[in-house]
Amino acid sequence: MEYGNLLNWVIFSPTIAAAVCLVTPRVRAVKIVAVVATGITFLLSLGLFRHFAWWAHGQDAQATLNVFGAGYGQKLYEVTKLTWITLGQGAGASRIEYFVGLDGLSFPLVVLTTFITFLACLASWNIEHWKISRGARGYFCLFLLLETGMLGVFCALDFFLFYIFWEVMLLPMYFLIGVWGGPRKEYAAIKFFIYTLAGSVLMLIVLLAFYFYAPAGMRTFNLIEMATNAGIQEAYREATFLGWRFAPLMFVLLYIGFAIKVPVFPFHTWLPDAHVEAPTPISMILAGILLKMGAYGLLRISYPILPGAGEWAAYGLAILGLVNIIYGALCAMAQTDFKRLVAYSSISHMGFVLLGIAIMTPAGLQGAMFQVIAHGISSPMCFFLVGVIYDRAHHREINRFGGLWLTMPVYGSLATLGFFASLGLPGLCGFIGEFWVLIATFSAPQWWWAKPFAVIAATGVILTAGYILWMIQRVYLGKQREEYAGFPDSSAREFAVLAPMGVVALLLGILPDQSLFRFMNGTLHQIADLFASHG
Amino acid sequence: MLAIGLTHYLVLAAFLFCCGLYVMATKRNAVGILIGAELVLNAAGINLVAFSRYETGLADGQIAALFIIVLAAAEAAIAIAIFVNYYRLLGTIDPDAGDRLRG
Amino acid sequence: MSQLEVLLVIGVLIPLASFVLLAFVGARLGKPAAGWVAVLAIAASTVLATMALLQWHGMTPDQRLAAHSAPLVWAHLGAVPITFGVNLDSLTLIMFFMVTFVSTCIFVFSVGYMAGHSDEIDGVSKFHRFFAYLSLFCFSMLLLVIADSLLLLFIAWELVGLCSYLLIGYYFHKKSASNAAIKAFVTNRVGDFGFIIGLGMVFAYLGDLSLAGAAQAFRDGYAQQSALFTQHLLGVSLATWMGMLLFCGAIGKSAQFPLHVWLPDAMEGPTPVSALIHAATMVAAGVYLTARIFVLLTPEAQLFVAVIGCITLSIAALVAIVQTDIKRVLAYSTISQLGYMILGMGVGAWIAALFHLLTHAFFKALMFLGSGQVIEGCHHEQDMRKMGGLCRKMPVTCWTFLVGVLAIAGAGIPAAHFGLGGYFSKDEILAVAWHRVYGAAHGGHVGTWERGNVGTEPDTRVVLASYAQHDPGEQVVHPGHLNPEPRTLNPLLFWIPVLIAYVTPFYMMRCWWLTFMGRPRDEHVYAHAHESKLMYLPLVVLAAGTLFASYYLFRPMVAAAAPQPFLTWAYDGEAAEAAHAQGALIDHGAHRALVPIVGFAFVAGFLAAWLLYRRGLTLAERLAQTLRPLHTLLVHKFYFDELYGLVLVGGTMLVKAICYAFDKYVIDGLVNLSARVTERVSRFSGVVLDQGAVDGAVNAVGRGTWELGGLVRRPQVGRVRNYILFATGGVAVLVLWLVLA
Amino acid sequence: MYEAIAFYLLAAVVAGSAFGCVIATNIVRMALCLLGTLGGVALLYFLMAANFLGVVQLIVYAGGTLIVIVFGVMLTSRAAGVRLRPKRSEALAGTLICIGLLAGLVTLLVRTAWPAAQSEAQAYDVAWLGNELLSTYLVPFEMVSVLLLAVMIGAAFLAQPSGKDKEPEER
Repeated sequence: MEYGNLLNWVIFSPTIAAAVCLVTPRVRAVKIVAVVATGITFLLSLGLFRHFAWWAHGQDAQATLNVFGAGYGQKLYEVTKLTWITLGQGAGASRIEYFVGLDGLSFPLVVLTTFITFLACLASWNIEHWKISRGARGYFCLFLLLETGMLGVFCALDFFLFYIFWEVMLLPMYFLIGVWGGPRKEYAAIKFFIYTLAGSVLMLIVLLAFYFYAPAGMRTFNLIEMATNAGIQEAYREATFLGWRFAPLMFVLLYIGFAIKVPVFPFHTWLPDAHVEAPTPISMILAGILLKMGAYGLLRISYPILPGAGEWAAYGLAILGLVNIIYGALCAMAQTDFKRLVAYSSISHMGFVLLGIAIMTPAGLQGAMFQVIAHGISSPMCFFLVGVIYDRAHHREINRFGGLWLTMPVYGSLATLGFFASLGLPGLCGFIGEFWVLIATFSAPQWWWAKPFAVIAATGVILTAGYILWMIQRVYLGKQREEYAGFPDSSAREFAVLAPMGVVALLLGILPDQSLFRFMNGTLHQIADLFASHG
Repeated sequence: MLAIGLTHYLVLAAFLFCCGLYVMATKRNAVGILIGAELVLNAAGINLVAFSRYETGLADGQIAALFIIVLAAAEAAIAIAIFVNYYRLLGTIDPDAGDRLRG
Repeated sequence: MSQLEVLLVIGVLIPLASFVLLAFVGARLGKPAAGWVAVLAIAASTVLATMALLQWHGMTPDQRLAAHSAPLVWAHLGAVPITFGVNLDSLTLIMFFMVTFVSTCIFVFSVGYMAGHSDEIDGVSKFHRFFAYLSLFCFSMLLLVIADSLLLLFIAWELVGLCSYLLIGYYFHKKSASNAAIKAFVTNRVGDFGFIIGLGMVFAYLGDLSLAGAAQAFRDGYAQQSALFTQHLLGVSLATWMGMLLFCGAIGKSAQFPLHVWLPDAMEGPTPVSALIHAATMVAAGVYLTARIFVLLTPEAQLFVAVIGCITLSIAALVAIVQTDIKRVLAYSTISQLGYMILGMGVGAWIAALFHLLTHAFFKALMFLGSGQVIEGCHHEQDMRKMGGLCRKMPVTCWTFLVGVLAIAGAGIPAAHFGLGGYFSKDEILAVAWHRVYGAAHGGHVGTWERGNVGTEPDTRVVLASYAQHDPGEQVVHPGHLNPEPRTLNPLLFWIPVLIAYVTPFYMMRCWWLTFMGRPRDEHVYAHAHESKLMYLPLVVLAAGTLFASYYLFRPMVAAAAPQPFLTWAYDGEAAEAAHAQGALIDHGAHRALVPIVGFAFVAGFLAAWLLYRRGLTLAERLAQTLRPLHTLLVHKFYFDELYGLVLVGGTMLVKAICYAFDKYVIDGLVNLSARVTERVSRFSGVVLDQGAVDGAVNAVGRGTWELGGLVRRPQVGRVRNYILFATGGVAVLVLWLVLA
Repeated sequence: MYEAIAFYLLAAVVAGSAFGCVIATNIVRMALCLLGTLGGVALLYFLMAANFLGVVQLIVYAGGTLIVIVFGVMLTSRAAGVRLRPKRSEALAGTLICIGLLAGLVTLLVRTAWPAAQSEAQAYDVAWLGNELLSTYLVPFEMVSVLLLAVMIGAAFLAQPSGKDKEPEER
């Protein structure tokens, strides 16, 4: 473990900025503070790259070992570990800690979070022109708090702390949707809130169960400890809970908690509503980061701590992933609301993540994590693209658009880039994740069902092409319509938001290893080793 | 009777107290109520100093009295500010006029 | 990287640079300049390709082997490294040369064509975009050609698909164009679906996505009888499945049955695009893919390939007979010729199929450009029924087009060993098929040659042959497809292509005659017809290429790259000698047998077309009347579009509607229902329980309190003074109580 | 002896002016009577050897608080002249209650046997008081100063013109 303070700065500089925003007198100044703060946070998070110096490893096994350590959780960076609450007394005392740190799993997500939040903050710049533009100060304060919450979730290595950050992130989101949202914002916000809260209640149950089912003297909230301590693992494996086997039951509860966030098939209906009603930047964050927390939770908590249950549930989880892929794509095809379409496409894309995780092979984890990041880039881009025309047309009916590529050539080209990235065109980010997951699923040796599932998942490729191209045709191609003829092309600000995401999408697609894989493969292999070693 | 003791002071303070209460209860002028309150506070001050002088011999009574003086000053300042607003709002200084919250 | 590889890689990257340049500053460059930038870029690539070709030509086999360098690791899938490199062999080089050369011709043509064409849509100029897309296409296509890994090939594969999508939809203000673009992309994706699964199988069973590595693993797997060969699904071995699935990609891209429906619609794109992408290069990529994965195809998979090719070539040729749109005739003829190539692959005519690919690229590009010239000259009239007699107005176009028609018809003088490109290449395919059906069964298996001393190629992918690498006296392992036995093929796979070989000259001559000969049928069209100088230059170059380059340049290059076992099925001239030198099987009988069967097919076809159309359309219309049901069937293209529209598109639309309804009413309904129920329960507990029972009691207390409050309220007059008085009274009472106590 | 005389004199002044407050109907007169009471109480403090307290009583109370009250009277002066007599019933009830209370209190006081004084009267000097204030009673002292600050702000806030004339704080 390497101690350091940079991560704390990354997590809490948005909070400081939120406090500054509270006392900043004018709206314009508040906006500047928020943008500068998110920008600084992003730059700070770039400083984390030095630990994963990509030029030093990638090919060389020894270098990889140096960077990622010998086993799961043995090499963490920028760690802060402070006792927060002491439970019990004397030798048997266990502690709730403020324990944050970085490994290959959280690092890409932290950078993604700061990056997307920064761009979303830029995207909020025109808040004066929104229908609900009052209280810009409150908006930015909540926005910055939200960033702290999200970063905290990705960095926390103490389950309790994780839970706290999880809740911290929830409330600002509720208000951001509920106050600055569209016509049905209350419905959407409450739906989001209740769904997520239900999930976190389940997580709370598991949190307590994990604590109390550990053998006395070993009780801890430390996530790394829970995953690697043989005594705790043994106890979790053997325990029963009200006549049920402990591990599968906890796994299911935890899975539902995370599944709501991902979202997985029967728990997904909050997502289209929340997306449609949320303002554009919030949709970006929702799709780009919040959805990733579910996947992150699975990879950080469910699977390392309960690998046996993961195997037990693999079949069902893979089916859920498939349903997500196919069902999400079909639903997306049925949409006439532009934003709803993108929302359902998110469901479809996250299905690949679930499938990749469910098969529990290193390749599958790689694919899933790549898809997480790739979708974290492409879906905010798509949402912002929708937002750009919504700002101009004030509606989102796909069938009422047409010929926008002629009206707005630069925007049209960027839109094509973004949607093709989402479609999974090779050379752009969406392809790698989907391909890795498909190939990994197909070649997973331990599951009899893996091959047919890969075949079914591959049909999603066709459906995705179908609905995205159909949408592009209806919105961007065709004759120019008179009512939209006067639309200005994308402004400098809009370009500044879209172009970085486009560049990253290209970079991820062309150089997946240099831009992402080598920062996380080490940790992902360690997690896969945990699966193997549990026996 | 000639040896002045604690009781003398206390009786005087009691009288002062009762006068203050009466003033507060009957005067139909808000400032009058304030004056009554000052009387009550002075009674308390006398009591404290007397106890300090004749019983404990410590400084606590004097300190408390000192605080009472400070509080009285503060109270007066706030009260007058309130009354000025009250007057501005209702056009009168009669405390009976301010019964809007009456159930 | 070796010098050769560097040349090729730079050749690939130049068009990419041109794309980037045009994408960012193309609009500022303006109308002709943007086009010339693209031309310059592709011309530079052509020069590099020529240099590479010459260098390759002068190299010894050892030098060629040394020119290979280790591929670069791109990423890891699991723990397996995925490597990308340049697949350096003569097929790559000749394909590279063909693509750049044809592209250059077409780019030059496009500058003239697009300048004349209205490229402004609603006042927005898209001239530079056209050339940007074309450059991107060239980059992708060249990448596809040099790819040494199935994954890199797939990536380039998708990118050419993207360019095809963008260029078909170039006139996207037209609904039909954007529909065609989507159809092309989605249909290709259906093929890619199979391709991806095939890739999955390759990775799962062979553990390597590079062409050489996969082939090596395939051979090893066969030797050890791995799961790929022993496990069966639906009675077909997994190895066969793998081959068929990989071939699915080719079915999509090369517009083979049943995914051929997109190519005719793709003619919505500008004509140079049709020439470059949908005739010469991209659609041939499917054949190229099949050639590259050939070593992974089992005999059953080869049969599948052959059957698909056979069905395709016949369907397309028949439909081509009744088409009236000049570009659609060419499109169907393209599908048909692609069918020939695929058939060739299927029957083991590896060299012949690729040879046909190269010659076809030249003459089909030539004909498409000619049709573009015609369309441009006739002010966007594409209907041949309104043309006629254009020869006088555009002689160069007319005669160069005729060269193309002769080439595709396979015109040549059999005895003199002279002919145009199609004569050699198509006949060679048929000859191999003939051998597979009727050839003399003799021994002389390929099995006797040894690895390393065979051919001129470095032995990277030539691995299957070494099945037979054992001690001479041992029983030869016979996987079958290594040494395809004569008399093993169904005769239909020979006779149907032969029949279609008669149809091809007919519809091509019909097309040429209706357009250029006879009397002008539409005075208006005829009056305006004209020819553009800039645009006929490429026509002449391509016609020259068709006349001279094919046999002497393409054939040896392709032959040198052939995976060894299949040399046995190569015939004719030098290749035969080369094969002979390698101890391979030669059957001179096949070629001799073919002369009476198809040697004069082109004469018959031309004659029939001339007889039918020499007096215009009247005779043909009368014939159509007589054969009404057949004619209708052909005009509707065997109703494939209607069928797919109904079953696939309609089915998907239905399923999506059901899915969304399920989402909206069932799942969301359940969510809302649970919310409603919770609300109801709370209301029940609130209204009935709480207000009735609990609240009843509470209310009784409350009412009592209220009444009491009413009493107590009296003194509450809201006057401060009175409160003080009451408080004082209270205190007084307390004090008095103390006193009295 | 002198002490007794002084006490009775001062007690008369204090009680008399307090009673003056009770019977006065004019608010200005009440204020004047209050002055008498306050001054008397200050002198009583001197008598009880609480010199500092006496001075403070004079300065703060008689000098400060009373001025504030007089200002209040003047600011509400239009109503000041109006004689607002209490209702007879109230006056009667007040008188009865107060006399009852006074009687009760006096009885209790007199009846109680107060323990003897533990120490002789001594003149507490200011330095000693100051030390106590800033050591033992530091926290209350600080609290009081915060209170004063709050009062100052509060009074200023209350006294400012009402909301509708205010400048809008922010858009």
